[in-house]
Amino acid sequence: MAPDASAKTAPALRTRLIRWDVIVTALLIVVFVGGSLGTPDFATSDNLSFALDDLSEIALIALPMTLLVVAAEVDLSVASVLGMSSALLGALWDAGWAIETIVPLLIVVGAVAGLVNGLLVTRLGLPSLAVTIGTMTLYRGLAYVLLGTKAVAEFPQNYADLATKTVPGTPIPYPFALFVVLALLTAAVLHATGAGRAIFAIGAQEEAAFFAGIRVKRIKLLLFVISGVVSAFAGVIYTLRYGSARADNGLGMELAVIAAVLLGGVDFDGGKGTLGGVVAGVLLIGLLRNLLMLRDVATEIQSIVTGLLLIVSVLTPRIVAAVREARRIPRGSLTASSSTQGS
Amino acid sequence: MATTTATTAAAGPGDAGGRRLVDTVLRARELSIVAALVVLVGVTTAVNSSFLSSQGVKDIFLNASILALLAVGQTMVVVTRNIDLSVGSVVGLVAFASGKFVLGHDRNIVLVLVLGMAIGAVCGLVNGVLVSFFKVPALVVTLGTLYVIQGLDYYWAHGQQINAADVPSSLLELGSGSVLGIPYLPLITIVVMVAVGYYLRSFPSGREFYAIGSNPDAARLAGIAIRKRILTAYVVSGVLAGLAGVLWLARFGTVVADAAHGWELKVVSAVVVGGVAIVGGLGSVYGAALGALLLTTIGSVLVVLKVNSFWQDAIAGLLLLLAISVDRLLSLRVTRALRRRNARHGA
Amino acid sequence: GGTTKNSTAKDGGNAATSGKKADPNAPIKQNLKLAFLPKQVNNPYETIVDNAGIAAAKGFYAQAKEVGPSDASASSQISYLNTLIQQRQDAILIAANDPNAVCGPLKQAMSRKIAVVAYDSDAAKECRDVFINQASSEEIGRSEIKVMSDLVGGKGKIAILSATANATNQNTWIEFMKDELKKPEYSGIQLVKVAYGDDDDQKSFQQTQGLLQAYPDLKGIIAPTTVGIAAAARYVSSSKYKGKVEVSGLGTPNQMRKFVKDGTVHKFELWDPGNLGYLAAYAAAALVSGQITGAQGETFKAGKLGSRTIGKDGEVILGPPTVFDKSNIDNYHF
Amino acid sequence: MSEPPPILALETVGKSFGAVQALRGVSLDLRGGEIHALAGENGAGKSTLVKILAGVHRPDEGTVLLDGRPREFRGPGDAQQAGVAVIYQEPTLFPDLSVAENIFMGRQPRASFGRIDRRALRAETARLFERLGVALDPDRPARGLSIADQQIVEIAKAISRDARVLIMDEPTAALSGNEVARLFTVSRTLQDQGCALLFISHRLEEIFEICQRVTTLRDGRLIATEDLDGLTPDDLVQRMVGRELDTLYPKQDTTLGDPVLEVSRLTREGVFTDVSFEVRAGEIVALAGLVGAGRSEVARAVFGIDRYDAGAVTVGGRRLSGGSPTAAMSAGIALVPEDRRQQGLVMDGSIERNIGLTTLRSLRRGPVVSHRAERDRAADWAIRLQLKYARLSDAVGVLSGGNQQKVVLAKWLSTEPVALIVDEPTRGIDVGTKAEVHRLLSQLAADGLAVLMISSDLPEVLGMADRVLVMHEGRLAAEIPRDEATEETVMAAATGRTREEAV
Ligand SMILES: Nc1ncnc2c1ncn2[C@@H]1O[C@H](COP(=O)(O)OP(=O)(O)OP(=O)(O)O)[C@@H](O)[C@H]1O
Ligand SMILES: Nc1ncnc2c1ncn2[C@@H]1O[C@H](COP(=O)(O)OP(=O)(O)OP(=O)(O)O)[C@@H](O)[C@H]1O
Ligand SMILES: [Mg+2]
Ligand SMILES: [Mg+2]
Repeated sequence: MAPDASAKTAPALRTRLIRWDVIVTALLIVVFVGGSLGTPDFATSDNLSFALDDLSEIALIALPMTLLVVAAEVDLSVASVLGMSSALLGALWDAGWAIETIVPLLIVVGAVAGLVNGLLVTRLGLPSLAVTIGTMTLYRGLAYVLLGTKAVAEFPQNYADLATKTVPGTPIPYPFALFVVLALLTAAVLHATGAGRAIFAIGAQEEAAFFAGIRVKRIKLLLFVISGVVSAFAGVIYTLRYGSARADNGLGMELAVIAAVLLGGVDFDGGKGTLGGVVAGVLLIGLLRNLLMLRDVATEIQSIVTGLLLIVSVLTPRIVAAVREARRIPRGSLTASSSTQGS
Repeated sequence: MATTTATTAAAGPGDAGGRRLVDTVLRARELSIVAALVVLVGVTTAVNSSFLSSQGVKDIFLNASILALLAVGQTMVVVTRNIDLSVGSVVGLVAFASGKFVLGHDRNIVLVLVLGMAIGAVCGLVNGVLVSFFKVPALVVTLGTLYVIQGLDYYWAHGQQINAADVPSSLLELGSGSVLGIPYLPLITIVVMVAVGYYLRSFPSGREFYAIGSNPDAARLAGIAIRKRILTAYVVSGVLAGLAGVLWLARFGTVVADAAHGWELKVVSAVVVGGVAIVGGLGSVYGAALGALLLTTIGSVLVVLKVNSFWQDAIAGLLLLLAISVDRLLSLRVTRALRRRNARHGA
Repeated sequence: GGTTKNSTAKDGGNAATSGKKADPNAPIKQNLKLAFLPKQVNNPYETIVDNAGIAAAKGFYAQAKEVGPSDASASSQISYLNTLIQQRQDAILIAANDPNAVCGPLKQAMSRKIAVVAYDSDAAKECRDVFINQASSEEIGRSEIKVMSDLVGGKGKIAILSATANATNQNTWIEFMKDELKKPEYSGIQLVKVAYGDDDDQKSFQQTQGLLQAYPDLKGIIAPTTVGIAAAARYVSSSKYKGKVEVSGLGTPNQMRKFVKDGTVHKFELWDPGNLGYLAAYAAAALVSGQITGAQGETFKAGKLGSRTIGKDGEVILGPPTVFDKSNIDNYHF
Repeated sequence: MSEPPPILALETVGKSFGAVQALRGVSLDLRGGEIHALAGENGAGKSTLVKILAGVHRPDEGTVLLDGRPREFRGPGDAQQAGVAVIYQEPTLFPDLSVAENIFMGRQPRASFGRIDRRALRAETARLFERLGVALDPDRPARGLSIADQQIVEIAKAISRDARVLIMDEPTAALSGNEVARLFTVSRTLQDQGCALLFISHRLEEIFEICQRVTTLRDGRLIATEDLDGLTPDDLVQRMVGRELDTLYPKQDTTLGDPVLEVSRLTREGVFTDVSFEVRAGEIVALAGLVGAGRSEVARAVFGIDRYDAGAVTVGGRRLSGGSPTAAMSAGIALVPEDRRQQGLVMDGSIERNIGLTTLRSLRRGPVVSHRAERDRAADWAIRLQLKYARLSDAVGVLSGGNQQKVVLAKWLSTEPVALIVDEPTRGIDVGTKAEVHRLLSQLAADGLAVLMISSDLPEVLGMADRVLVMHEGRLAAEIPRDEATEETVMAAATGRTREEAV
């Protein structure tokens, strides 16, 4: 039987317009334009470059987190790995180690931290939520063991500059530039390569992926390791950016990262989402926060706005769909096309 | 625990009954937590006998009761394959709100409890309506309401504080007093836990919560009122969070806005440690409450054992991982043993 | 090879001493924009401080506001700092969550002619013009030990219940406490443990419990934080340890009144937080108006608090703390 | 003559999903005391019709009549209340709940205060299973039941409702002869009690065995409703497909090559024991047996899904490391699994992505998966297997059951294996396509492929296999060459009556 010719692009176009990540991108544009018009100090390169720099760690960690959530796993220990990396950096620097030796070591530590998560999840079959709540406590605890109440400061200026200065001629700080590069890379992997297909399949239907010869455990393990490595490296950036190594660095950041990923339209049940959405989500949270601060909106209200944003971003597509159904326009295949997004 | 006894009591006579007994005991997830608790308490008491003194035991139960109460509510939600991350914020809001309410007045305790639970119910209702009627992902919604409720609470409180001196003594008595030597707090928790546990296990509508979590599509086809149940789960979770908020005020007396800040993950880990499957359909409130007890006990034990403050977090994390890993390994073993035996008996 | 701690030169020097000249008689400028950045906005203690400062600023026709994070972390303070710089405030008053982390943005602020006043919890010396210290840290630390020694009769085990492990001011005080304990007159006192309640009421409560179980013969708990002392007092007051364990430290009279009256707590200390904010506001105005630059020996007028002199390291000390007990507690309401 | 109105009926019902018009103007009446067959190709709209009767879908147009009066079902609950029991095409069990609870969800026997009477629950379940002649433990969780056992639980659930209307959407697709016979006995009893039954199956002989009338759908349109008396299978096929059917079992004779897949002394404790066989190039070997005999388990172990405790698997002379489907695939094995919803497909994924999932490597252009190559390959297989779909980017979840099965086949055949294991390859596939799949398998075998076919469809086994291996309780009970394989010999071995003949 030949494909039904009448079923062409019209419904696809309509569903695309109300896709979650599109809404978030639209909101981002609204915030940016509104901010630029209404708040003089907002669209200055000075302010933007600061706002972007302020986002660096959350943005960086959001990348592997996206991959994990698409694969229907989660890593709550990221902020603790960041803290542990920061503490270790401080301790070793204080002990007279060279930065050039410490950083590779931290990458290894991050990889090991991720490996522990990954092994517990893949070998024992434990839910990652439970495992990483445990390692979240463990790694944060190790950070305290490493550095205690000390706060190590006075890191070399040239490295501190790398974490705070902008790429010459642009308002983009180096850490954010790194994020842009990694985001492009991640997007390519997730949306264009076989590995990306495999990650989506794992998240959507793990058993079927396993039957299709996809090395489910290996891929998941790898994703946890990447998450650990990126978090550890984010710890380096964090430490240099603030010029302060402390055991409590990045405390509570995991929820901010997850909020950004969810805002970007990634389904926590796995198998759905786009990296573009996540980038928009990260930027939206960051720029909106910056804008609200500039306008002297109380921090409590910022929290309310973030919450409402999350709710609205998931609610809008459903309401639009419901309204459309009420109008008896055939529902198209909302679930179908939102699940099979290409790059 | 209660699950075990109920099943075994009803089991038929003869070989099948015997086998069922063994199966049930082996399958009871609560057992490994109890074992872990026994080991933990045993070791600690051996080192420091005052741990099992009446004050020590009382403290552990007092500490665990609020977390356990929240875990019971969370279980209802998680069993339906959803999650409620807003509980910590609700506790904070209610603790502060009821503090404001009693401030300088000698309010009737019942009135305070009702008010607290009503606020909790409203929060739960919002979550429930969003999740069940609009079918939006629970994690996103409740993360959103976490921020919103927390924001409202902080905005209202903004640096104010409720002091124990301003809280009526009848309310404080609820937090520290006892009947027949049993403090009120754990008593309340146990009553709530048994009631919810019994309902979920023994009533047809209770089983529907498990059915929904186990396979939502099938639940729809079976004609189960999914929306109603999910709404109920969230409202119960909200009400219990509200109750917990009032108890928080009663127990601690001093309340600033961020009471129970960050407790959402604590509650979730109690539930998960207690053997409730995060993907729904599986687990009991007894397990969840035991999980809360285990987590709290780990916290107390480390202080009592004079573990260096800096090591406490690390060891607590390690113990948590150990608990879930051992539990998992045991259950894998049991499954394998059951497969081999079942095959021999013929399916 | 590589970049190590020793290979990098330290850039010392106090930014405040860089060439500016103080004119003690310059008039206070009008319509100044002052911003208070507390450790955390919903900490009741910080609220008292900031509100008093904002009220003081009204007195000299400045616009003052309080902004800040709802969690006591350095990183969120920095977001606010950058915003304040963008908004071109005249002065930033900060209770630093991390003396080093806030340093970069503060330096940037100073380079843009924004006066920086640290209060309550200091920033690194080179990153602020003055620090308004509630009391000399040394004095607080040593007097805490003295008070506790009096309470327990100079003998027995004591413990400290602090805020977070990283809290700068607490850690400074604890260092002085430990130093004080080395003196021979305290040889009978043994510090067995420093516990951390993270300025979280519930956690402090539980830590107190644990301490008393771990050390059944504990005689006293010093909690140099308003959250900790209230939690400790509350646990002791409702447990069998009441009357056996002394609790002291730093607390507000409103919080502690109940426990002083019921005999759980006999003595504790605190300065008047309102005056701290008041003094900080005046110092900021003096800085912006050029009356002071932050160098040692300069003086400025601080309204009802009279004339104040900048001491070593740019510190201005509010004054000795008040010791509260049954006899005077009802005279204070904050 | 005033005949009573049909218990349940549809009048000019239409239903569309987006651009797909699944049903248009279909009428149907189900009378008491009658078993009514519903026939049609894959995607003809049978399951959609069932779901309308069950209150799952609401018709876009037309009405549902209950006892002659229009009735709007607002959900499955309404239909159940009205006395309609349904066995859906795909099992709808709660994996975490016990089998007994699954059957009586919402209708548990009550003790005092509305509590569940667990003893009665267990007893009633046991009674049901006895009636259906299966040995399932009422207390075991539904998770891990084989597809066949799941189907049996579904049947138990439906008949326990004491409904006036029983609708069965391909209840026998996963069952073998014994269970089917039991099901038919029960169905006839219900018929005698005056119930109306609707029966869907792609096995025409079953329709002729048990039904009195048949309604045929084609492309969502009603073709005819008529008495089966006087109708031949060919007539029925003609109505369904709109053309004559070629032979259903187009087995080609081939010359056998070397052994490709060799399995020796394979054992997984408690599941199967000492299983040895070989499949040669060009050969189709069928693995027959009763439900639960362990056939699927053997296939899973060979492919590396499950580990085995002893024995070896060799492909083309090279020994395979166990426990890795990836290794099995690179050795040239493909497995079409029995549970397409869990194991075969990513239901939310598109058709093209599902087909491409097994061949990601060969779809690459540089490091990037070529979307065009993926789409071309999918389109190619869609035509070869006569897939009925709207867009290749649609989720497979919206396809009809049989069309989903075709996607699974395409996904595995596109790996171009040397040894193909198919577990119930034509489950739920209509006669037309079944012939096509058989022709394809036969053709592939003729080209030198080694095929191991697990099937509960005895005619299919007899029609297609060069050799029949029969399993009984986890062991190989007999090996029967093509010319000796008959219904009797296979069933005798499958039920364990010929132990002594075991290889
Ligand atoms: N939920 C849905 N969304 C979109 N299309 C659907 C949906 N359900 C069914 N369809 C389409 O409706 C048509 C009829 O499907 P249906 O499942 O009724 O077929 P069927 O006759 O039961 O086939 P089979 O014998 O393969 O089970 C198919 O083209 C199918 O793709
Ligand atoms: N994952 C599992 N966990 C527990 N038991 C299982 C599992 N899978 C299958 N079984 C049981 O093992 C036995 C063998 O099942 P298997 O699926 O291999 O049988 P089969 O011969 O292929 O029959 P079918 O026609 O049902 O596929 C059955 O009794 C089944 O219930
Ligand atoms: Mg169908
Ligand atoms: Mg099978």
